[in-house]
Amino acid sequence: MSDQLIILAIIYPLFVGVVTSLMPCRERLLAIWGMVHLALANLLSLGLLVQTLTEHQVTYHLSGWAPPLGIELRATVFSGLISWLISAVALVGFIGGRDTWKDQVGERLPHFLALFFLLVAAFQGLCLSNDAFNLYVMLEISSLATYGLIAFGGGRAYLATFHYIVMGTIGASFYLIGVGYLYIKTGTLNISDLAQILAGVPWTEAYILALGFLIIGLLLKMAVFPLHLWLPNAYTYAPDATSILVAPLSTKLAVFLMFRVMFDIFGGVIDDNIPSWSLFMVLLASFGILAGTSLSLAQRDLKKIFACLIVAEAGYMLGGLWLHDPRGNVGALFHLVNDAVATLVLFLVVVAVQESVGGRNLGHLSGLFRKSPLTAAALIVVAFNLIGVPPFAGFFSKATLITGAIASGRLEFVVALLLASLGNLVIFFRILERAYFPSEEPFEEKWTRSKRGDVLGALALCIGLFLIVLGLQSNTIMDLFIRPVVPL
Amino acid sequence: MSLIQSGFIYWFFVVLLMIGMYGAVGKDNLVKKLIGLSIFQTAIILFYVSIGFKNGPATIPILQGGHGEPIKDIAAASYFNPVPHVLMLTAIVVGVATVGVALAVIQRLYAEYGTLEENEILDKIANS
Amino acid sequence: MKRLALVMSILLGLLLLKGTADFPQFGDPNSPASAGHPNSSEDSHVSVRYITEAYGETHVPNLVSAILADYRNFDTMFETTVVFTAGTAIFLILRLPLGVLARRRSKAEMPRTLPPLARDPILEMACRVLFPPIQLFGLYVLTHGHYSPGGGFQAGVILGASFILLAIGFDLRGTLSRLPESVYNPFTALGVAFYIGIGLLCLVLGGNFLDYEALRQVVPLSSQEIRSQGILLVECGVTVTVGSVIFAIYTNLVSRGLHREGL
Amino acid sequence: MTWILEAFLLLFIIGVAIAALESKCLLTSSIILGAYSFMMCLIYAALGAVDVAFTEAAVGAGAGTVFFLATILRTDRKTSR
Repeated sequence: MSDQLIILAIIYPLFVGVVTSLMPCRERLLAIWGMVHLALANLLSLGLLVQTLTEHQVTYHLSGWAPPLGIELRATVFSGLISWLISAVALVGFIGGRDTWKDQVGERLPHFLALFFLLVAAFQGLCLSNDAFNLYVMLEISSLATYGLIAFGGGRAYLATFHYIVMGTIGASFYLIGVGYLYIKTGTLNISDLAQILAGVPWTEAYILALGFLIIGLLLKMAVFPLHLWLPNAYTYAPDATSILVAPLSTKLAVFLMFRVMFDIFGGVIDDNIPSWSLFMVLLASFGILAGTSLSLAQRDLKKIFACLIVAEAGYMLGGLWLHDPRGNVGALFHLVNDAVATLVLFLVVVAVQESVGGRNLGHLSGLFRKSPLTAAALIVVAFNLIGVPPFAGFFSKATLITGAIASGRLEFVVALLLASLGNLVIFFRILERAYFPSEEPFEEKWTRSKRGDVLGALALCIGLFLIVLGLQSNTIMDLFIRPVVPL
Repeated sequence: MSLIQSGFIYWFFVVLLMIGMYGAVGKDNLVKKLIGLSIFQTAIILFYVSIGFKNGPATIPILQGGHGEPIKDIAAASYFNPVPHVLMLTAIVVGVATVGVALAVIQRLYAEYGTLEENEILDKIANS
Repeated sequence: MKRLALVMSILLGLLLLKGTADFPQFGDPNSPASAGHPNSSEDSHVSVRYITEAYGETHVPNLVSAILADYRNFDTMFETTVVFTAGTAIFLILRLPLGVLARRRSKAEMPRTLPPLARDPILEMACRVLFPPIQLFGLYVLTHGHYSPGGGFQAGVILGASFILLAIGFDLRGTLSRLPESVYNPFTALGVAFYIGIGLLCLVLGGNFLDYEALRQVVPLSSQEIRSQGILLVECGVTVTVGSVIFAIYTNLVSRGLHREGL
Repeated sequence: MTWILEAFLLLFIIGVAIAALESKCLLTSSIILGAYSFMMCLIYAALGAVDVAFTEAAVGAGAGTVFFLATILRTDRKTSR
C-alpha cells in the first residue's frame, strides 16, 4: 500500500472533485464532505512525506511501464513537503473560505467545490510528476480551474480573468515550445532521462532557446515584474474562497517548477552556463522586488496590497534560484515554504477583516484592534514575518538569501531585499497604525461583534504563530528537506 | 520537391506563431485576441507534428495489415514518429477547452460592459 | 500596444528561427526525436521502442491510440479532466446565482435577446436524416480507433456535435426538453469517474495505477488482449465525458447559461 | 511540381490567418478561423499526423468554431478595429 501513496496523493482529490460535481447542493453536507476528504488527503500527503523522509526518493511507474516509455512520478523530500503543504493550505483555505459561500457561490456550490478539488489535484500533479509534457497538462488544468474559480466572482473579476487567460495561455505555450525544442534535440520527455542526455551534449542554440522558453513561460506563471500584469487584479477581484487557495500556492508552484527545470533538467549543464543568465535574472528579480513593493505601497485596498506583495515575493525566489550559490537556492526554497504560509495568513486576514469591519479598504481598518483583537494580532504576526523580524521564518529566509547574494557578489539583490523590507515596514505601518490607533473613535452603536471574523482571526493567528515555529526550526527544516535536493 | 515536407515548414510555423502572438497581444477586441491565441496554438501544434516526420519510405503511424495475421519485423524507419502526435492530441483539446472558458468570460464581460473592445471596457471601469 | 506587440512577435520569430538552425535535418529518420539520442541507452529510445514493440504488447495497430491510451494514459486521463474542468468552469462562470439574476432583471439590464427564428422544414428534415448516421459514425470512430485514425476524443466530439446539430436545426428548448441538463450533466463527471475507476481497479487488483495487466485477475485474457480491451474501456470513458461536455458548453454558451432560448 | 501548389496553399493559409485577425466583422473572423483550422488539417495530414488532423478537424475546426459562433451571436459582431 505504501508504494501507492504518491499516486493516491494526486488521484484522491481528483476523484473526489469529479464526484463532488454530482452532489446535491446542500451547504452543510458539502462542507462536511469537503472537510473530511481534505483531511484524508492531508493524511495521504503526510504519509508520502514520511515515506520520502525514510526512502529519500519515491518513484512510481504509471500503468506499469518503466520511465522513458510511460509517465513517471517522483517525489524527493522537498516535493513531499510541498505536497503536504498543498493539502494543508487547501484544508485551511476550505475552512477559511466557507463563510463566504453563501454570498458568493450560492447554488453553484457543487461545481465550485469540484473545481477546488481539481485544482488541488493539479497542484499535487505539478509537484510530483516527472514528465515534462505531463507537467504541461497539469499546468493547464491548474490554470483552467483557476480561471473558473476567479471569474465566477463577477464584476471586475471578468476582465482580470480574461487577461489571466491570455497571459497564462501564452506562458503555457512558451513552456510547450521549450519542451518541443528539448524533444527535437533529445527525443525524450522524462525529466531524469533528459538530465542524463543533457549532461553530455555540446551547449548549442537550440538548448539555450529551450531553456529560455521554459523560463519565460514559467516567469509568466510566476508573475515576475514586467510579466506580472495579470496577477494583482485577478487575485484582488477573485472571490475570497478562491484567493485563499490560489494565492498561496499558484505562483509558488511555478517557482518550484522553475527550480526543477533548472536543476533536474538542466542540472548537468547549467553550472557552466549560468553566469551570463544569472547576471540578467538576478537583476530582473531585484527590479521585480522593488516594483512589487512600490506597487503595493500605492494601493489602498487591503487585498490588492497583499496581491502586489506576491509579485515582490516572486522576485525574492527568482533571485535566490539564480544566484549561482547553494545558499541562495536553499534560501529561495525555504522562502517558498515560508511565503506560502505567510500568504495564506495574509488572505485569511483579508477575509477576517471583511467579516469584522465590513470592508477591506484602509479606511475600514480604523479600530480593527478593538473590534477583532485576534485578527489584528494575526496582522502583526504576519507583518513581522514579511518585514523579517527574528525569530519569524521570514527573517531566516531573507538572511539565507542575503548571505547567498553576498557570497556571489550580487549587491543589487541585497539592496533590493533590504529596501523591500523597509517598504514592507511602511506598508504594514500604514495598516497597523489605522488598526491600533484610529484617528477618531468609531461609532460603537452601529457595529456588532462578528463571531466569524474572530474565528477566522484566531485561525490566521494560529497559522501565523506557526511561522515562528518554522523560523525557530529553520535550520532543521533546511537540513531535512531542502539541502538534500539542492545541488552543492 | 515538396515545401510542406521539408525544413521550410519551420519558417511557416514561425510566421504563424508571429501572427498569432501579434493578434493575442496587439488586438483590442477580445474575440480577436482569442483568435490570435488559437492561431498561436495551432502553430505550436504544427511544430510538434513536423518533429514526427521522417523522410524515406516512412508512412503514417498505423501499422499495415493490422487486421489480419500478427505483424512481424516492424522497422522503425517505415513509420512516422507517433509520440508528437499523441502529445498534440492533448494540446488541441487543451486549446479548445481554454477557448471555451475564455468565450464564457467574454459573454459575461459583454453583459457587464456592453462592448467587446478592451480599451472601451477599461474606460468604463475607470469612469465608474 | 500595437507597436509593442509587433516588436515582440518579430523578436519571438527571430529567436525561434535562430533555434531552428540548430535542429537536426528535417525528416531525418536518425534524428534524436525519431531514433533516440546517442547519449541514452538503447532501450530508452522511446519512439523506436513504441513503433517496433507496441503492437506486440497491445495488439493495437494504430500506434497513436496505443500510446495515448496505454503507455501515456495518465496524460490522457488528465486531458479528459481538462475537458471536464472546462465544462465545470464554464458552468460556474455563466450560471449566475438566482439572486444576481433577479437583480439584473429588475434593473432591465438583460443582455439583448435574439429575434425568434422561423421554423424551417427543410432544415429540420435534414437534421432528422443526418442525426442517426452522425451518431453511428461517432460510435464507429470510437470502436475502430484501434485500427484507424480516431478514438475517444474524436468520437466524443462527433457525438456531442450530433446533439448540437439538433439544437441548431430545431431549437435549443426543444432539444433540452428531450435531453435535459439533469440527464447529460452527470455524464460529464461519470466519464472521468469511469476512467479513474478503471485505474483504481487496477490499483486494487495489485497493479500500478492504470496498469491494465492487473485486470487479468478478473478477465482471463492474454496480456496483449487485456491491454487492447483496457484501451477501449478508457476510450469509452473519454467519449462519454467529451461528448456531454461539448454539448454542455454549447448549450451554456449559446444561451448565456440561462437555457431559455438558443439559436 | 507539387511545390507550386503547396506554396499556394501555405501563402493562402497565412493570408487566411491575417484575414481572420483583420476582418471588421467578428462573424466573418470566426468562420475564417474555422477555414484556417481545416487548412491546417491538410498540413498535418501531409506531414503524416492523421490522428492530429482528425482531432483538429473535429475539435478545433468543428467545436471551436461553433463555440465562437455561439458567443458572437450572443454578443456583438462588429468591431471597429
